[in-house]
Amino acid sequence: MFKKTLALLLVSLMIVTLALSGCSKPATETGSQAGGADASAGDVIKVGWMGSLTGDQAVWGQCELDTIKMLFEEINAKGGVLGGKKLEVIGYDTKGDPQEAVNVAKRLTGQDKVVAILGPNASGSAIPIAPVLEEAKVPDIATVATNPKVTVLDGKVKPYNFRVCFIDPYQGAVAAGYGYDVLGFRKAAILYDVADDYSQGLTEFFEEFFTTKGGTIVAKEAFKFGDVDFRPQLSKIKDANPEVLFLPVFFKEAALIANQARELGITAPLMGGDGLPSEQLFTMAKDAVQGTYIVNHVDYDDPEVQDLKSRYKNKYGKELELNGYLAHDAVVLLVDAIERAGSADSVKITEALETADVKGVTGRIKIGKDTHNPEGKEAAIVKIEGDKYVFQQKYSAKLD
Amino acid sequence: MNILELKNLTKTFGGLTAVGNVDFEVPNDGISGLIGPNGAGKTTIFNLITGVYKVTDGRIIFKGKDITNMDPYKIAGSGITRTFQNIRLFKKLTVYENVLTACHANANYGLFEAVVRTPKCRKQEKELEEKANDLLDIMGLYDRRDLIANNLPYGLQRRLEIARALALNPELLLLDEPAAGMNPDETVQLMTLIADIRSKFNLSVLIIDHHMDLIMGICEKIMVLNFGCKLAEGTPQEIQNNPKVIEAYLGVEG
Amino acid sequence: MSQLLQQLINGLSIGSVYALMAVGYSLVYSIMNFSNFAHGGVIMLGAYFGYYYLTSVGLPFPIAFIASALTTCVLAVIIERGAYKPLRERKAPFLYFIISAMGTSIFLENIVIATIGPTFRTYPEVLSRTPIQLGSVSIGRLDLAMFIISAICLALLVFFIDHTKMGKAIQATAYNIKASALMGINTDLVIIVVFALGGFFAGIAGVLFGMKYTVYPQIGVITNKSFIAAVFGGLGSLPGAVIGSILLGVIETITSGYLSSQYRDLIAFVLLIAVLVFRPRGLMGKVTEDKA
Amino acid sequence: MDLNYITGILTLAGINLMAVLGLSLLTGFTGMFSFGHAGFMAIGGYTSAMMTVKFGLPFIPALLIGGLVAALVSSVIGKLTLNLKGDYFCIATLGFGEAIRLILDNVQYFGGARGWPGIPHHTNLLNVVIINIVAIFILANIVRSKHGRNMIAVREEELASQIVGINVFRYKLISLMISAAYAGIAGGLMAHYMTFLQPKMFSLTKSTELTIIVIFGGLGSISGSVLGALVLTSLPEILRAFSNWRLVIYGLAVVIIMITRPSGLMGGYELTPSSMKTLYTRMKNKNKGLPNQMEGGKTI
Repeated sequence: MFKKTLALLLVSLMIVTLALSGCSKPATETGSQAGGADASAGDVIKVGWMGSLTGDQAVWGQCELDTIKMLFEEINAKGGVLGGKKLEVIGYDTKGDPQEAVNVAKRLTGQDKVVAILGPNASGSAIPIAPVLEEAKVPDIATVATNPKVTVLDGKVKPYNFRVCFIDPYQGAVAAGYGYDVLGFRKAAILYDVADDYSQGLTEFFEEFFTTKGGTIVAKEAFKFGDVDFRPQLSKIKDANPEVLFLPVFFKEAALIANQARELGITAPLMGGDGLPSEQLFTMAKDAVQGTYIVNHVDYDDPEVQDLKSRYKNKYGKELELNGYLAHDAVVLLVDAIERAGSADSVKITEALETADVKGVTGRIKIGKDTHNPEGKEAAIVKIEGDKYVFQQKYSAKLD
Repeated sequence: MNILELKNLTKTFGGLTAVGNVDFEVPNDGISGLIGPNGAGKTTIFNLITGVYKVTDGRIIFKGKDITNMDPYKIAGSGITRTFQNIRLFKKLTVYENVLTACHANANYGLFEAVVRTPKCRKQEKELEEKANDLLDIMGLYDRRDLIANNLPYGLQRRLEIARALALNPELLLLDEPAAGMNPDETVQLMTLIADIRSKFNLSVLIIDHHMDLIMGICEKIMVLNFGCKLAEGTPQEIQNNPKVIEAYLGVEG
Repeated sequence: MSQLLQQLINGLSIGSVYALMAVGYSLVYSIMNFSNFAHGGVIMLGAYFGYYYLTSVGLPFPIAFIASALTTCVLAVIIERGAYKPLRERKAPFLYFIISAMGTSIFLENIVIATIGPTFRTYPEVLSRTPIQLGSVSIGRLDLAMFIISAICLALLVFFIDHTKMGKAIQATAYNIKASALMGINTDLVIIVVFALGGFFAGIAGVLFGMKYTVYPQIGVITNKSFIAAVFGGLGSLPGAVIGSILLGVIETITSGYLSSQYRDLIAFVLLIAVLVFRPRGLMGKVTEDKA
Repeated sequence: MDLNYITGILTLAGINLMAVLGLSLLTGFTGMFSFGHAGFMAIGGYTSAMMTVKFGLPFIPALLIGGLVAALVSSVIGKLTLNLKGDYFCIATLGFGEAIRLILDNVQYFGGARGWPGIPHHTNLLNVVIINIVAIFILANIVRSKHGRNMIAVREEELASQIVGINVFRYKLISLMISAAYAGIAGGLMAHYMTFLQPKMFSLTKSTELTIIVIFGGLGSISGSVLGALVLTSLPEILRAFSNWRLVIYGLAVVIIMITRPSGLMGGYELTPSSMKTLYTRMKNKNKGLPNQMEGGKTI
């Protein structure tokens, strides 16, 4: 019996290996090539990208990839990096699934031999790829993965994980601080997604900072990813009569919640994090989200981002989504690191990233050595008025 | 001495009485028959005896022990097996596998012993295989042992079902219309087979059938059911001469 | 008190969405004895058809509504012909039907993602979002409309099944498909009609769902809920599907409103198990003793 | 082809295989359909991670404890729901899987929905292969014992099984418990491969995927399950280039398999050296008439 099964396993192993190697060729061809198609292999620097191209956050994933493609084309057109080398992005879908993310990381580092990875935009995908990066010694710059554990675990910084966005505790502190100190809210309600990591993280830190400041959480209700009807929770929240409804969720749920909240007669303003800003929010619930405060990474009216916005719109005919700005900054950070490293060697790039200090569209990005986070980055508070995200002020909070 | 006693057996479905207050004894080592028009409740009685249906009222005594409403597999384990009117084989298994599976009660090795294949397990498996082959031999199915059960001709499927029942070493065998769909020749063969089995395996048999020549030919005791109630009971001779039976049953069907 | 009333209204409204979806599961189950998981995919497509008929084609709402229901009607029949009929002809066990249904459902969801894309679509506003206020209780106009449309559709369905020849044939086939075939009922036709009906309801459910919430490829998550509702009420029973759906809607609402919104689904699930343990065939499922 | 990448995929295929083997016993041999096996994987994964991280237990005992706990939970679920028929049992398992996920989302001890990073990396191709070989060995011995035959009988015809004295409920329960234990061990392997656990990883999609692999490989065939797990885990990787279209192809493939070759890849046959020999001789003597059955083969 033992022999039989062993033989069987060997046969199957062979089949799969054959199948895999047989199909390896077309896969590399599909890596989306940005410009420099005629460049010979030695002159191309391959950069990986991963993120969700399916599921709820696909809009953002697609925008990140498109932004990177656009920027690489522009850089290549201006003569590339390191005195003439072209940049090429190879992007794969993680479907927002941690297991897929690990596969993609293995594929990018092992098969496609990229020098660095940009993305992913979900913490759940960014966390499990750390061992893969360490083994391959390839750095990753996450775009909007805001869980602290993406770069730091048990007090130790992960050597190959970096990011360009601020983290959940910071975002929670900003939301709580701005809501309590600036807007004067004392009673807040929270409606969050119990099955979502981002939502749980933000809820925890908002609650913590808001109550330490002296505010009360009058209602804390949950829903589960996939739900579309929130009236049971909202009816309860309505009874608690909050001054503000904090929504640490993504735009689809936020839009549905806003509509249903207004239907039930909740008039309190809404407040949310970086999951909210999207063009889709307006198409789905323009009237209901008026007056909503959002803790954002970027001020959309900042003169410095107008150029990027219009370049993107000209090329793709769509508005640039939030993730595009962060993808842009990730590219800036990476290109700077490559130039300073003076080589396309992934270990040298990693070393250069540790001392990076660049100016992006979302603010100054100075990578902290012990955290690999951009330090002291200010949040931009925006408020929805009409179909615009109107900039209120830059706001920073202290974390203790 | 009776192997099986039905005492005041009643089964109702909703408001409908399928079997009402039936008393009947199946004698040890005998062949008994159960006849009656369609819908008289014959198969229901089989289902009650084998635990497929729950009894509404009354008791079933097997070898002096009350088996009323026991789980079907326990009743089977205690020594009653049956065949089905509409044949219920393990259709997609082979003839051999059908019988081998049913032999399971003859081995008592546990799951863990099966995993590591202890000598006891190997020995018992060998015995099961022998027993299955013997049974197939007796039932004349040996040369078709590797056929898929569903591909057997109808008559042989009935034989296989009996073989499978015998694998449990039953003391009481219930046959539900074993001759259905058989021609007179086959019916005669079946009669001898049933008689053979009875003597070879030393068991009691209870048969439901519509073939009067079969029932009258081999049964020592017959019960007639009509509308769920016992109409008559006795030897074939007595039944044939019973005016109530002639009127209600034989008279109608000829 | 007013909260309780509001929650009951919320529950009824959620329940009526489930009901429209659950009916499709039950119809098919009553005839074919398997859960047609492709139904969720058909509902999702119904929502998309409705959206495109309204926006790209520019049909007026009632026509777009009927048109998308008819489209899903055809689609459901095509699915039956393609994915189930070959199995039926081979008398495959129910497991294969379920797998085939799951395959179809994966296919439908992903073909939409691959072609139309995963972004949400929002229906143009057909009914005003301002609710009707009754004291402190508010009722959405759309909810009211949905409730009425669901009730009318279900009433029509019941009428069809009880009072037409085809309806009687469906009942007979549900009771015993083999015997019905022997009695001269064209069971193949009955199956087509049942799938067409299921598809029709899927279209209606899809459009209403899309109007009320939004359209996206993963609507199936909600249709799973309606499937649970159908089981709750007893698969194969139309009144069961409706009652199960309303009950599930109300239970979910009351749970989130008064017990715990974090554990809502867990509580609903425990309740479901409890019902099944005491009534293994759901609240109103067909009771059959295995005939030996 | 990069070795690291292939090793990664094969390890993952092996982890899936472990869960599939268990499900193969339940679905392929006992004829019960589960939508909740991702839930058992989750229980096994979180339990074994707890053992290694919080109690410092070695890897293998931690895995076994994970499997054991999954089996115990399954026995409770089984006792309540195994008497339910077909679809009702399905829905109970579906609800169970979702319930487990919901609980894990809420339990902050395990990191809740945000997941649990920092689980030690223990799973590699070698130990996955060894564990799978042991698992196949155990499964094959069960299947060809009287216990395995009883399970097959239950799959074929429940009433007839009762009548030949098989305790249907008991065998369903045993089958469920073994399959849950396998899934639990698979979950443990997963935890120590990803070094990260998140309730999201054990979704309904995961359960469906496992069932599809069993069907694809062939109900009632262990070697089919092995092939199915290897092919279907690597197929999405091969198709990665088509990104959006791969699940379309996947869904379509499932339907096509059901309507053209419902018995799956292996169609209930086992791929063993002796069955291959039979096949070879059969091809050699084409005129001799086809034997109906290959050695050790079961047909569905």
